[in-house]
Amino acid sequence: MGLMTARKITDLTWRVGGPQGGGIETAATLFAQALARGGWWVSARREYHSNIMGRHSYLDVRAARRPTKAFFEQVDLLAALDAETLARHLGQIKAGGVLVYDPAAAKLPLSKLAMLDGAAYRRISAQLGGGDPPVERAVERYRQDGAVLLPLALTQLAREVGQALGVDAITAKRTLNTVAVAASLALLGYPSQPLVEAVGAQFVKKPKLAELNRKVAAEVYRRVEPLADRRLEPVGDGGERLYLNGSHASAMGKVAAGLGFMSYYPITPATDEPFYLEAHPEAEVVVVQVEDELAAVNMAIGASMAGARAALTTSGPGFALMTEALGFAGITETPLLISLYQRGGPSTGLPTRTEQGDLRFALGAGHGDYPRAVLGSASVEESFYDAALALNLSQRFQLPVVHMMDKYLASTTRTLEPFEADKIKPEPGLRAEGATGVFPRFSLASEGGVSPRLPVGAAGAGYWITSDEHDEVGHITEDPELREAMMEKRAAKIEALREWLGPEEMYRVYNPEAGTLVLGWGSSQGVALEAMEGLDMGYLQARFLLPFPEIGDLLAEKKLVVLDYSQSGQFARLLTQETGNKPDHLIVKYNGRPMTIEEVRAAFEAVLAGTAPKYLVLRAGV
Amino acid sequence: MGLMTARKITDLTWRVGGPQGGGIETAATLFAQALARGGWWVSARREYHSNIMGRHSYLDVRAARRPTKAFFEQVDLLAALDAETLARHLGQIKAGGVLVYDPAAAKLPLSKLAMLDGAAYRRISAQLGGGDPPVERAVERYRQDGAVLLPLALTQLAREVGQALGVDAITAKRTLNTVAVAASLALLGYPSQPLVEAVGAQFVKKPKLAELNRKVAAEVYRRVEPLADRRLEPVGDGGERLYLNGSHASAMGKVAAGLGFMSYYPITPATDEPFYLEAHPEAEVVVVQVEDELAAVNMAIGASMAGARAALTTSGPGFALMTEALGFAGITETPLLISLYQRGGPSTGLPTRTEQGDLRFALGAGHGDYPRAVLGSASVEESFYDAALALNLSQRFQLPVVHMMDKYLASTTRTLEPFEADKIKPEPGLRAEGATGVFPRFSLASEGGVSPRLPVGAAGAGYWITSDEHDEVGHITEDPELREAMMEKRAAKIEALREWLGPEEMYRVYNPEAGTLVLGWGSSQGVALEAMEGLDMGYLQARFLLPFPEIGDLLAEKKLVVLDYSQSGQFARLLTQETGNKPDHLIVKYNGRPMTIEEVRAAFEAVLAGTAPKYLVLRAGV
Amino acid sequence: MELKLADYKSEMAPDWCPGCGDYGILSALQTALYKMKIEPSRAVLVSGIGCSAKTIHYAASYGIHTLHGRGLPVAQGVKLANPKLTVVAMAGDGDGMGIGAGHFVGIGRRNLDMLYLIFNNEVYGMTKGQASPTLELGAQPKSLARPNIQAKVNPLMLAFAAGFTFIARGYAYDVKNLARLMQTGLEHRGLAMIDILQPCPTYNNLHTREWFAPRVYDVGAEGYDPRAPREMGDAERAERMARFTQKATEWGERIPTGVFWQAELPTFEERLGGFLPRYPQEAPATRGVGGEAKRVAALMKGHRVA
Amino acid sequence: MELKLADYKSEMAPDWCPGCGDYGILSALQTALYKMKIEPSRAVLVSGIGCSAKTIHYAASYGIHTLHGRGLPVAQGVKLANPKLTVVAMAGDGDGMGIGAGHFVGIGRRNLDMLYLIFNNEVYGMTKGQASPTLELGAQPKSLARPNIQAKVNPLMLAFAAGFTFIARGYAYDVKNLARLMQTGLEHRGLAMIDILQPCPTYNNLHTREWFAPRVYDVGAEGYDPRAPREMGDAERAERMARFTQKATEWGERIPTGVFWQAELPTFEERLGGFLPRYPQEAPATRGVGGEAKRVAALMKGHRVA
Ligand SMILES: Cc1ncc(C[n+]2csc(CCOP(=O)(O)OP(=O)(O)O)c2C)c(N)n1
Ligand SMILES: Cc1ncc(C[n+]2csc(CCOP(=O)(O)OP(=O)(O)O)c2C)c(N)n1
Ligand code: SF4
Ligand code: SF4
Ligand SMILES: [Mg+2]
Ligand SMILES: [Mg+2]
Repeated sequence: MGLMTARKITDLTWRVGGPQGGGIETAATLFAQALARGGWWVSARREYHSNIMGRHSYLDVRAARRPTKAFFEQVDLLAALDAETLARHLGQIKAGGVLVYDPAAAKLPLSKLAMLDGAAYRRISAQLGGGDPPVERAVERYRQDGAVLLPLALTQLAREVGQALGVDAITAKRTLNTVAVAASLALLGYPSQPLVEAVGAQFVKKPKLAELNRKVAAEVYRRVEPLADRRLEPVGDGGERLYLNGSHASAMGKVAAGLGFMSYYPITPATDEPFYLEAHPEAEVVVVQVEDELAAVNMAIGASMAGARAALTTSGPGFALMTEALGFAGITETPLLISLYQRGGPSTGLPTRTEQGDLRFALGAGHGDYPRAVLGSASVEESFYDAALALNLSQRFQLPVVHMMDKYLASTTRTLEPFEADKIKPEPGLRAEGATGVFPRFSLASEGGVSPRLPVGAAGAGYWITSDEHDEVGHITEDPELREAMMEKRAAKIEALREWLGPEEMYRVYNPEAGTLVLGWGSSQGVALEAMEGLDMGYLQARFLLPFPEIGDLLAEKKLVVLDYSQSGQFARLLTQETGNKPDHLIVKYNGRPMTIEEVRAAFEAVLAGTAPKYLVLRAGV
Repeated sequence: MGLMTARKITDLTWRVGGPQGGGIETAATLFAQALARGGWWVSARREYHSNIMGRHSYLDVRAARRPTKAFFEQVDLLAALDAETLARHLGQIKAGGVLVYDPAAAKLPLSKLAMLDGAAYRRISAQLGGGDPPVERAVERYRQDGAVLLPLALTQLAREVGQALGVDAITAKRTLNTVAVAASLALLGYPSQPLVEAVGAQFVKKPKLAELNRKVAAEVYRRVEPLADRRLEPVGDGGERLYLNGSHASAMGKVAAGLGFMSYYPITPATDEPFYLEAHPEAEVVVVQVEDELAAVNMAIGASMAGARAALTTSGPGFALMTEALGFAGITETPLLISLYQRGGPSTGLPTRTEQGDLRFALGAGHGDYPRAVLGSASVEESFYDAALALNLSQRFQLPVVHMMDKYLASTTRTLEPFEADKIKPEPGLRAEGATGVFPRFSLASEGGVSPRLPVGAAGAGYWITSDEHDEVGHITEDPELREAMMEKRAAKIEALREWLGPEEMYRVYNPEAGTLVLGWGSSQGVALEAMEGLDMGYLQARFLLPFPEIGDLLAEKKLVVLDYSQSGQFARLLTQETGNKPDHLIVKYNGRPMTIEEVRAAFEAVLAGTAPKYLVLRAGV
Repeated sequence: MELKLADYKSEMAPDWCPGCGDYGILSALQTALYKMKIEPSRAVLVSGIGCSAKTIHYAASYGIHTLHGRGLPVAQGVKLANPKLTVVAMAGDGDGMGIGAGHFVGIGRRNLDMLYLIFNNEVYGMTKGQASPTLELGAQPKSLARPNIQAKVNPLMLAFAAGFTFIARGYAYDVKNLARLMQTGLEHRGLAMIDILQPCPTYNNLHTREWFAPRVYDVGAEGYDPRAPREMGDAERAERMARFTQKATEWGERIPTGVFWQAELPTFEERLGGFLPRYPQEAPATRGVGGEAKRVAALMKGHRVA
Repeated sequence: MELKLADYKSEMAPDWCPGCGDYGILSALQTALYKMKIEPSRAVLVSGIGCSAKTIHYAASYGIHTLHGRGLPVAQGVKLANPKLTVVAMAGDGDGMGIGAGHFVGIGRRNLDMLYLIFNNEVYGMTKGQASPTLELGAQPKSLARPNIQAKVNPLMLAFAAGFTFIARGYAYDVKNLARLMQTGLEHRGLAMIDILQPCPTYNNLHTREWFAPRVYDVGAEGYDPRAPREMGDAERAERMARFTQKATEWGERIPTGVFWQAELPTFEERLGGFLPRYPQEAPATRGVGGEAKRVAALMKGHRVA
């Protein structure tokens, strides 16, 4: 078989698809860990429906000899664990790539796929010539498109191996994932040892399962290895590297900056962070699940007023319930960090898909004018350092900070060098020591709008805090002059913060000499950088959205392109608002799927060729 | 006495100040109504603390021979019902104006004014030479500043008259307001008959009180009339004119457009509207007070889904709790009207003071992209027509509409010609008739993003509504293509709406030929227009903020000035975002008090003279 | 045309986990509506967000799948705008007793003529099995990293405190009795709530079919009378409430189901009719266009200067 | 230095209406803290928004005047961050039973060691006298355009359903007993709530001093015992609850005050300590900086590829 023989493998994408709840995440972890242990830089992204069991889900694992930043649309190897995967991923295998599937699943007619929704059914049926085609016709189409077919009776294989090992049918079926991974790795000629180790790590708390899966893997290797015609080699060892996702990184970043308190209300994809901290008492964070997001945010504010470093995570719907409290933190100058994990909006929208559509909301959230900072992370690694920075900022400037994350970051897992946690110091903030009596918590004699803090409950002193406009000790005032002074004091934080950060923290620019500059923020960075390799293009990543970096000079006389995960191009509007510049091209995506390197590359080439429209929608994605 | 003898009275401002809850609103109503009945165009604005009883409050009544749009800082006559009023309004009487006060009140030292907050105390004490000056020193200062002093033992007068009429002391004290009004009008030489009528109207349901107050008025006239040295003449009669405020106008506008349902949670200054409708069953509106704003907005959405024309009112804190539902209305294409009565923010802020600081929030409220419209009214009259338009827009385009109002509009009462309610037709919207079976409520075969509607519960049919992304009948979908189509469908409403409105509805421009153009929206319009009379300046009122009017061409080669009630100049940022233009001057106010004609005039003159800074803060106000 | 049970089913296939209690609830609801011959198009089903909330998609009616915790306000809006409709609101225990608890208390004060179903699986199913407000203190179903640190709230007691006039409990796997209970709730003139014990085989490995089966019993079968007449002496009232409280808090070896409380009180719609005589004949959703200018004229009259 | 009652008073003069019940509540609270010798600076008073919410400005302590309905979550955050503080949350009836009702239910499940005061004046004072959730159905105090269309909710019953372990009622004009009640509530280990009958002479012309005076009485004086021991048989539990329910719902000619319910349950802080052994000695607000890199290293360990 001609599996990728022509070129040395430097970059490989493996996809596994199957029903939600069927364990394909485990499959992806095993595959990724096996390669990571062999020194490959791996990353895995996950697509799934808002459903607990049964609907279609898939993961892509990319392995490369160098760290990567994004994913391709087309895969080298697709392991289809069910018929629906076969139907849905038409056109997704590279020419010369491999389709591993179970021929038994391919017998079904399309209409028998219970979880295939109407729109997908109609589209696939049309692609396959109409009517109610059997899924086999899809397999045939993959073949026509240049994929190598590798029919393997996966389910039967799992059963047989299970039987051989003396386990019952249900348990045996649970090893299907290991079967798929082992078959794929064996096909690629990758040694089995790293997989065996990965299995051990995966089932470390369930030795029996570990044993079973190891044996399954060995047996599959025995059967499939002969089919491999090339060797995917380990390129080293995993070394000290970590394998984690944006949620983990963000949680760790906060811990590094001294996080003490986190209240939460469950919501996808934001609560992986508190769950993670809750499950790890070694983080020493008081984590409290509460009755709703109103409670979550106000409880964190209370904890912060008492002197704890407090943060919380949420996504759009929950953030919507927090906007009143955001202004409360603003007027009371209370440090508060909210990580906003964006997902497909509006409203409940696409709860498990990615988007950057909450930017405008975050920037304007809360009535009236008050200082806040908004920053966005572009990668798992940045998530760590930014979370720490964000928490520190909130402490130093005594204001609410919104740290923009998204579903893509939350559910993208990658290998990384360990974080340099010891380089991060919890920002002490300006504290008043030994104050007694009535304390001017909101003193106007402040620099950069920051008055010394004393937590509530500090012995011997006292003051008030109110959501109303107030005087220096925190009593309500409606005096026009005092009001003006307080507004001006609070507003001063923004420029002080800008100065403290410096331009390096506020934005990053790549290849600034190029005549065409792509601008964006957050998750669109990685794919832009990979897509523009070798092109005469630069990229500017706005790390801070508020305050907005002073980038006007960099834009002069360039062709400007904005790349954004939102239909209206929210970042483009912000750019115009802040600099007066309107982009020449706005490239957006809003179908909830991550941008692929191929489609972004094509769009960039069209821009350079002068054939791109002003508004261009990226539509790739399964 | 030299009271305003030099010029014919064409424009008069009367101010009455006293403790909250002491009835000064009644005083202002009587004064205003007495003049309105004499054919004067009157308007009254109200300043008060967030307090039920005791804190300082005052009202200005302006009467003119033509309709007016704003208020002056300096008054012709100040009727001070207590010592605190004397202390607070230093410098507020025009040279030659009159101070009516009770010399008994002036005996107190400043420190004895229990409700004078620290900031005001310190400022006034300093103005009066420091220490703890008696209020008499303030009176003396008024005199030095050119005011005519008219000491009247007001309280004693009320008591004496009461005694003469045989009523008890407490009841007599309640007539203090009538005493002050009658004394002022008598001083001005205005005939007593209109006041007698106004008293009758005011106490129409309490004939005994009416009788008492009429007698009080007559007695005061008898005593004070001899002091008058000129006649303020009636200039006609009130005719058909109405006397009402922005809340009333807005409520009526909605009724004109067919309002059927309003849910509310009390909040200042937004709930005067539902209270008014609740108290007037002839409006035929189902008004329901609910447990919070989350309930209010979602209940209105439910009513709208069932086919009722539904609206609600709130102010910043309540609006913050409604943003999640706003996106819900957006994705479900449910007509919904929210009137957002802005007040001083952020957070609880200055609950009874005015501001335009919620614009940015309204524009960005809700995560994700969805269509909505935002418009702002500039006057009591516009409030009526805009409320009707806004409700109709929500019906026609099946989307949420935010109608921006503010505290100033809500509590400014003026005489107006009756509304032409019969010119307003409730917009029927696109309705499906006689549908049966499963109904494609979200049909993609739509024009301008508007699919025919069928309310839930329509006999014989059925469909679903979900806050998730959905297909044409309302079932959840995560299909990327269907998602894109639905996003595009909804987004199409915005341009359709823009076209339907036409530029005339979207903005108004006054004196566009001038070389300097002031831009603003909402309540800053009236004061801008009065302040620029006779200057080479134009004014552009953005009536719609979203979609934003296409005004780029009007801005070319002009000096641009933005006038805005927000510290950050939220409208200026919007202007740049939408047009790329940055204003040359940003004139803002954020102390919670309305802009005065004098200060805006001075700012405009400075702009024309080239002496104005880029950022100019207006600071007038008591 | 004779209505068939099938007419209450939509084309949509449920995507709940195999064995989920939600199947039984859906089926009971369809049966109850069918038995009562309520035209599918005259019923509006309203849910929040969660596994439970998907129910509305699987029934042929008007279905509104709202926001997390906001089903009740939306349902009330529908009912008040068009009081002739049959409105059934439903919520998961997280949706209804957690984020939606404020609305639960709020509606209790109103006694709208509506049915409210709580899908009580003791977990947040949709977000992967965290503790819901009805999970016992110290319990640790498989998704929890540590035993539940919060005590549970009892929907029956809360409904009582809030003022619901019909309070019941059903069991999702006992479809027949559950359907009957729903029918009684729908027939009740006023606000009816049914707390439905709903096994979640995926995340709640503590309270499973096997756990429930020997425990649930019918209070009615044991002679319990839920009725609380409009007029009661102090002693009688105290006795009724005590009886209710005893049953409502019984949990463990025996778990009562059935109707626990049924009281008479004018509905909110009736009260509203007292202020607006043309309601509900001319309810806001059905009255059509016309008469607006007259209404405005009536309002303006009160503002005439003279 | 000996603390004096005056040390609990701030410089700020109240701006409540003359005769407002809030004066009595403020004074009782100051007395209770004084009697217990709680240093003003070790007490944090937390309120929502409303006339009642202004209370915190008039006491010398740390006072947090939060958002409407959000006092409880903020108070819990303070307490959890620094469990050694004395935390008193307070709310108007609208604030606490209306917009804040969800948090009321939520905190009931937690049994934090806190005191919660409800200022029950049956109206929304601050927004000019609309009906609050505790106003009776059909009542029409002077600011209402029409009789109240919603039934009232009973804070005592709701607290019971939510799980509060100390439930009491006081009367604002009876400062002495109210102070004593607050002291008992503060001494209670767990979540204590006092529903305080608070006349609002400005807007509530129905339930005035004259109306209350002949009606209020002390349940304790009549031998009522609120204690519910940790271990109870079913019959005993039923009897205790019945007794509670009877007293809690008594209203009209006689209005009981005093402690209605007092139960024992581990506090939330104690439960938390079970997961985090260094809490509360090293509570988040007081533990200071240090050890962060070690914590991160411990977390990273779980993610090492090999
Ligand atoms: C405002 C908001 N917060 C959180 C969520 C996330 N969320 C979706 S479903 C759910 C909980 C569902 O639990 P429950 O109500 O018990 O229903 P079940 O899934 O168990 O049927 C949550 C927290 C959301 N959609 N919206
Ligand atoms: C989110 C929000 N909604 C509404 C308000 C307006 N508001 C201020 S105080 C208040 C009610 C106060 O009533 P209550 O809680 O009973 O306190 P009281 O004034 O009677 O002491 C309301 C509705 C607000 N500040 N914030
Ligand atoms: S997670 Fe539980 S509640 Fe949700 S569908 Fe699965 S079994 Fe049902
Ligand atoms: S309105 Fe009522 S509650 Fe508010 S201060 Fe006045 S008397 Fe007290
Ligand atoms: Mg649940
Ligand atoms: Mg109240």
